[in-house]
Amino acid sequence: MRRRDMSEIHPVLVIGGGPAGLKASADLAELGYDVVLVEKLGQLGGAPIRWGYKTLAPELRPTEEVMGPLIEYVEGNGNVRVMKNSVVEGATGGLGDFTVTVRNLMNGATESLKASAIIVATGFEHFDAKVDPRYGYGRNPDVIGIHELEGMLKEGRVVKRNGDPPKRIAFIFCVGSRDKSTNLWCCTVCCGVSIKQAIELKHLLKDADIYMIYMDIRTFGLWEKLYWKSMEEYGINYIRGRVGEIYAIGDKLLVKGEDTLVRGPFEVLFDMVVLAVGMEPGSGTAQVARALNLKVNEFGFLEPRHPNIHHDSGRDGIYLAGACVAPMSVEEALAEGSAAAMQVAKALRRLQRAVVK
Amino acid sequence: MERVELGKEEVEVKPDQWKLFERAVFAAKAKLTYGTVEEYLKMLERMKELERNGEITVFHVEEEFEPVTVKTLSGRRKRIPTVELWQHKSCGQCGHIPGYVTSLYWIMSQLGVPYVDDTNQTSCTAWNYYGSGTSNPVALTAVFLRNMHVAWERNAYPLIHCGTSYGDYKEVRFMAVMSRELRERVRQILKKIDRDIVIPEELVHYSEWLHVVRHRIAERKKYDVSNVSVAVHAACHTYKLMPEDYTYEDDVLDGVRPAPTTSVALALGARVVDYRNWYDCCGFGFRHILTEREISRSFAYFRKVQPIVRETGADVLLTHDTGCVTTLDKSQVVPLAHGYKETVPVMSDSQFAALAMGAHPFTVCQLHWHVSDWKELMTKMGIDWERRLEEHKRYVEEVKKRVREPEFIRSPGRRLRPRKDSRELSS
Amino acid sequence: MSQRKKKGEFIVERNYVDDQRIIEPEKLEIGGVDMSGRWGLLVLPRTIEDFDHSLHAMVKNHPRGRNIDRCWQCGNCTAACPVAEENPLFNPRYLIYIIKLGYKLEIEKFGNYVYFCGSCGRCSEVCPKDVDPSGVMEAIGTALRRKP
Amino acid sequence: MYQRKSVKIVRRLRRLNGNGWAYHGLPGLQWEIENSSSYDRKLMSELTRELLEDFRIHEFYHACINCGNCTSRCPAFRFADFSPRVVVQKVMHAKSEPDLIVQMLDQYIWACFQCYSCWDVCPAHNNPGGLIAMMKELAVKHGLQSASKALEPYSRVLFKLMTTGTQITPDMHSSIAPFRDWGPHKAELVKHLREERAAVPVENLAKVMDRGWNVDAETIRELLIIEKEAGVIDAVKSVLKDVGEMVDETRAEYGVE
Repeated sequence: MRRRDMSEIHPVLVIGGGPAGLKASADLAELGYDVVLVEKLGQLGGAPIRWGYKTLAPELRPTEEVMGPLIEYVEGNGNVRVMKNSVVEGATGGLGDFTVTVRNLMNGATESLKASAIIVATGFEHFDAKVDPRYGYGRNPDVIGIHELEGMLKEGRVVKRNGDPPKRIAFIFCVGSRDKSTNLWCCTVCCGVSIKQAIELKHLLKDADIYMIYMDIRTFGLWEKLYWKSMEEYGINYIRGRVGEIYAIGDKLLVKGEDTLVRGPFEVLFDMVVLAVGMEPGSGTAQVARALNLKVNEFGFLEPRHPNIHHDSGRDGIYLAGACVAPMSVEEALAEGSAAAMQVAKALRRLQRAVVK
Repeated sequence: MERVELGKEEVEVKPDQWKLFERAVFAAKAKLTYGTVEEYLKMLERMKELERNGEITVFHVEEEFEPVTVKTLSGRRKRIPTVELWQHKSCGQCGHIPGYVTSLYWIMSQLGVPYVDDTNQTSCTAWNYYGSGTSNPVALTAVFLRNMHVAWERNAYPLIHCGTSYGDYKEVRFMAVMSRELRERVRQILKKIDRDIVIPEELVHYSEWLHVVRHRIAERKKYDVSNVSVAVHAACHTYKLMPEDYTYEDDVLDGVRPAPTTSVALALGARVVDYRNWYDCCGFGFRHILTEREISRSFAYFRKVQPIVRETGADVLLTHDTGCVTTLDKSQVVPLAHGYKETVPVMSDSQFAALAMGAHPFTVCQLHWHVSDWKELMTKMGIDWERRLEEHKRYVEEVKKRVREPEFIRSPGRRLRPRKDSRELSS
Repeated sequence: MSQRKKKGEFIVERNYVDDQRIIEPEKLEIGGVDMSGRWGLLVLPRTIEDFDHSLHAMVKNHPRGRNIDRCWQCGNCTAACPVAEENPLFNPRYLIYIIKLGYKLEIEKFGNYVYFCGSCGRCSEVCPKDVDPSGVMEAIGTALRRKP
Repeated sequence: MYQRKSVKIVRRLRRLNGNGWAYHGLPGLQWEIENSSSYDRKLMSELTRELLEDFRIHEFYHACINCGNCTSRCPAFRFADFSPRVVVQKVMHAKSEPDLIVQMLDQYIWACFQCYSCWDVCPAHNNPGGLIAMMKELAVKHGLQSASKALEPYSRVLFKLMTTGTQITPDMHSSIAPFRDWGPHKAELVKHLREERAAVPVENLAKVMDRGWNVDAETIRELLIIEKEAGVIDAVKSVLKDVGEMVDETRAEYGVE
């Protein structure tokens, strides 16, 4: 009769190397657990790194300042084994004793490993605005998504296709969100992110006129100060309405919509249009739901057992964190990563304490 | 487990997860996602079910109609019959733009397509419904089913000339299939006129027919139209009213705009130009064209004609609906009197195709009924319109004096036998 | 009202069409066909094609209009306004909005309504963002007078 | 203080609307405010009930988040202060404010072009165009004044349709007056209309002046039966009495009960 030794506990499998996955891995490693971090892409950091976010709302902190230390910690920590370009193909067993198959996408090799618990943090994808051809996204290079604008802001050079700096820029909110034909939900962050970008654009292009075409401004919680600041300090214009069509005329874009506060139709030429594309569950989430037999809700996000407690997947030993459960900001994803790590530690501690015959 | 295509990836979906991926799959396939794709496909399923139960007869697009498959907005494959067609004429076109229908018949006779031009046909009566509310779904459905029943008796597949009839038929078909109450109510009425419910498997607009035979038309092209720039106006009721079922092709305007008409112009070798208000309606407005033409003409001119001419300098504006041809054509007169100089000839795609195939511009295409100035276009196409107009005038004169009989366009001999032909064709 | 009805009376939705956009020719003829009156009537579209920020800039420079940019269109001012209570066409929220975005046609139509403001200051009292609408009304009035 | 204010505001809205709450703080609705005088209460509730009980309402109306997508593509909106968004909003409030519906039927909806641009862009899959078609139907059925005004110039076409199954016919062009705005070219053509028509190379069209095409007597009989059975003739009678009566006469000619 004895208690389990730490070394008898299998490593924890974390799926997804974004903010939530990284934070969970780091926290578990710090607690002394072995971690296997499986990432589909060739780099860690998730959406903020993949799309090259310049800064994070609401404080406009550089992304590297937030994500850099985490990535460094995880990559440099002996307790964490990082498997890039890999996906989890299936898992059998339960808490304490999972057998997981991981496939390397580069060479096709599969590896079977043992895991004590699994944290799913597969994140989200940006809505592909090509699906909704009204916006002309993908056909006109001056119509870009917020994720692409982040990259441009990071380079410090926001220009049109022809190399000119844009003078009049429109942000269109709720692209692909809150629409029965595409995605029904609100993505929660793109109002704040768009406003943040508008402020940064104002720094970069002092003479630019920026118009935000919105249905509702949803800058939750403390993000609200972005909204206030953008109006009071930066003179950014807000038009309440939704855009019916973007049509390219020469190198300008004709934006057609209704100003619902005036009840007047507007058809105004813009130099550049930024689409606040929403979030949707990515193919990674669908794949992992299939591989681990997880419940998916009506929108395609992973469904926790209890709607208010995100980390509980409903399957013993499998935990959820981050934007694979619902759209959320980076700060929330980090917190959820930590929370999931905490739950895993709790379960493994219980397992350790259990008396082995 | 079922395999579905999601974007580029193929994924396996469990039955209980199917619903979740369904929309995404259609979205990826359809590109355009507005409308009620799911409901529409559900309706088609329901139609099959009703047929199995023996409640309705479905008029299938059998092989004998030599169908060609096209893709619709919903990603569904639609079979367009190409021969043995029942001409569902339009109540607007026959009155004041006869060139529309004559050109279509002429093309068919040239291509050897047998058709039935029936006298036992009413209009869909939907103009009155949309324009003025003087009808109701029961009447509309009954008229629809009556006309379809006649076509079924004739064993010729209905080809709908009018955009509104096409849209309205799609709408009432949806209602008739989905609402038992409505269906039974209409069945009672149909009994009184000795008919039953026959629903066509596909509702086909004539522009879709032109679309699928466009290469055959192009082969018979007589005039070079490569120096002609064409602007296209798609009729609202073809692609906005029940939008799921209209034809889209990946290689025509990226597959994000309706394909017919544009595809015909492209196949003929013309240059298709795009303009900012492509999506706007023509200004017909149903009630407006009859009772408030000031609104109609202002719209047609300031939102369509003027921007088209200013931006693209198009040589011709093609469309595929009676109302659109009328409104866009006739609305250019008053602005001209006001001093707005921009004008563009307007005609239907069937007229343009027939012209390119060498049809007589006046005796067949009946262009002299159009108000807008087509002379420049004809010169550009290389048609000696002055001589042709003389010819036509002489012909009319001779017909008037009964020196000669009018030369009617006739359908090539039919191969299919009518199911029932108690009522004689034509009076 | 009676004056409004003069032009284009026969249009069923006449009350929703602006006077200034109706061109009803007294005499119009082409090729010997008389198209006077209704037959030659045209309605000009009312599409907003550009934003004109010149008035906005003037209002911002006015000492009492400097906070106009803070307005987020909540409508507290209009709800509290005793003048709007009597005449709904005076709507401070709306006036601020059209000035901010520079909708010229709307300013033409409703700009002069700023003089309806009684400067009672109730709006400024309830404004959650300290825009001082009554001050903005004064600033708009000044700007409108100055503008050539 | 705030409470006092809100009581006053409610009172003001009552005064303007007859009862309840209404959304009309916008300048464009001036006319409605001026004309919100009393409508017949019974008619109001009857119209609202019929509208909300129509079997199509669940297809056409789901919910509205007031985004303005429909209106951004609306043709009527480019010329008149007419917005499908407002139509849906009022249907949304129909139960509590039946007078809004009547006001709407009385003029507003007649601006619609019925092009259905609004339908396929609505993020909630509402069909404002369909709702308006339903409302027009109601206005006609109940013989509202606006319907008569809108339809009066329509009489000839309506009669033609109901008794021939075709609408625009060559003989409608025979006099130049109704089509004066179609210009001198049209006037010239109309002079030779009969000859030109006779030379149209389609047998079913040539020589027919009073119909769009040759229509069998039996076809018209069937059409008249459908119209009678579906209640179309009665609806027409309630707005255009003379047209209804003329159709009845034709019905007698064709021996339709």
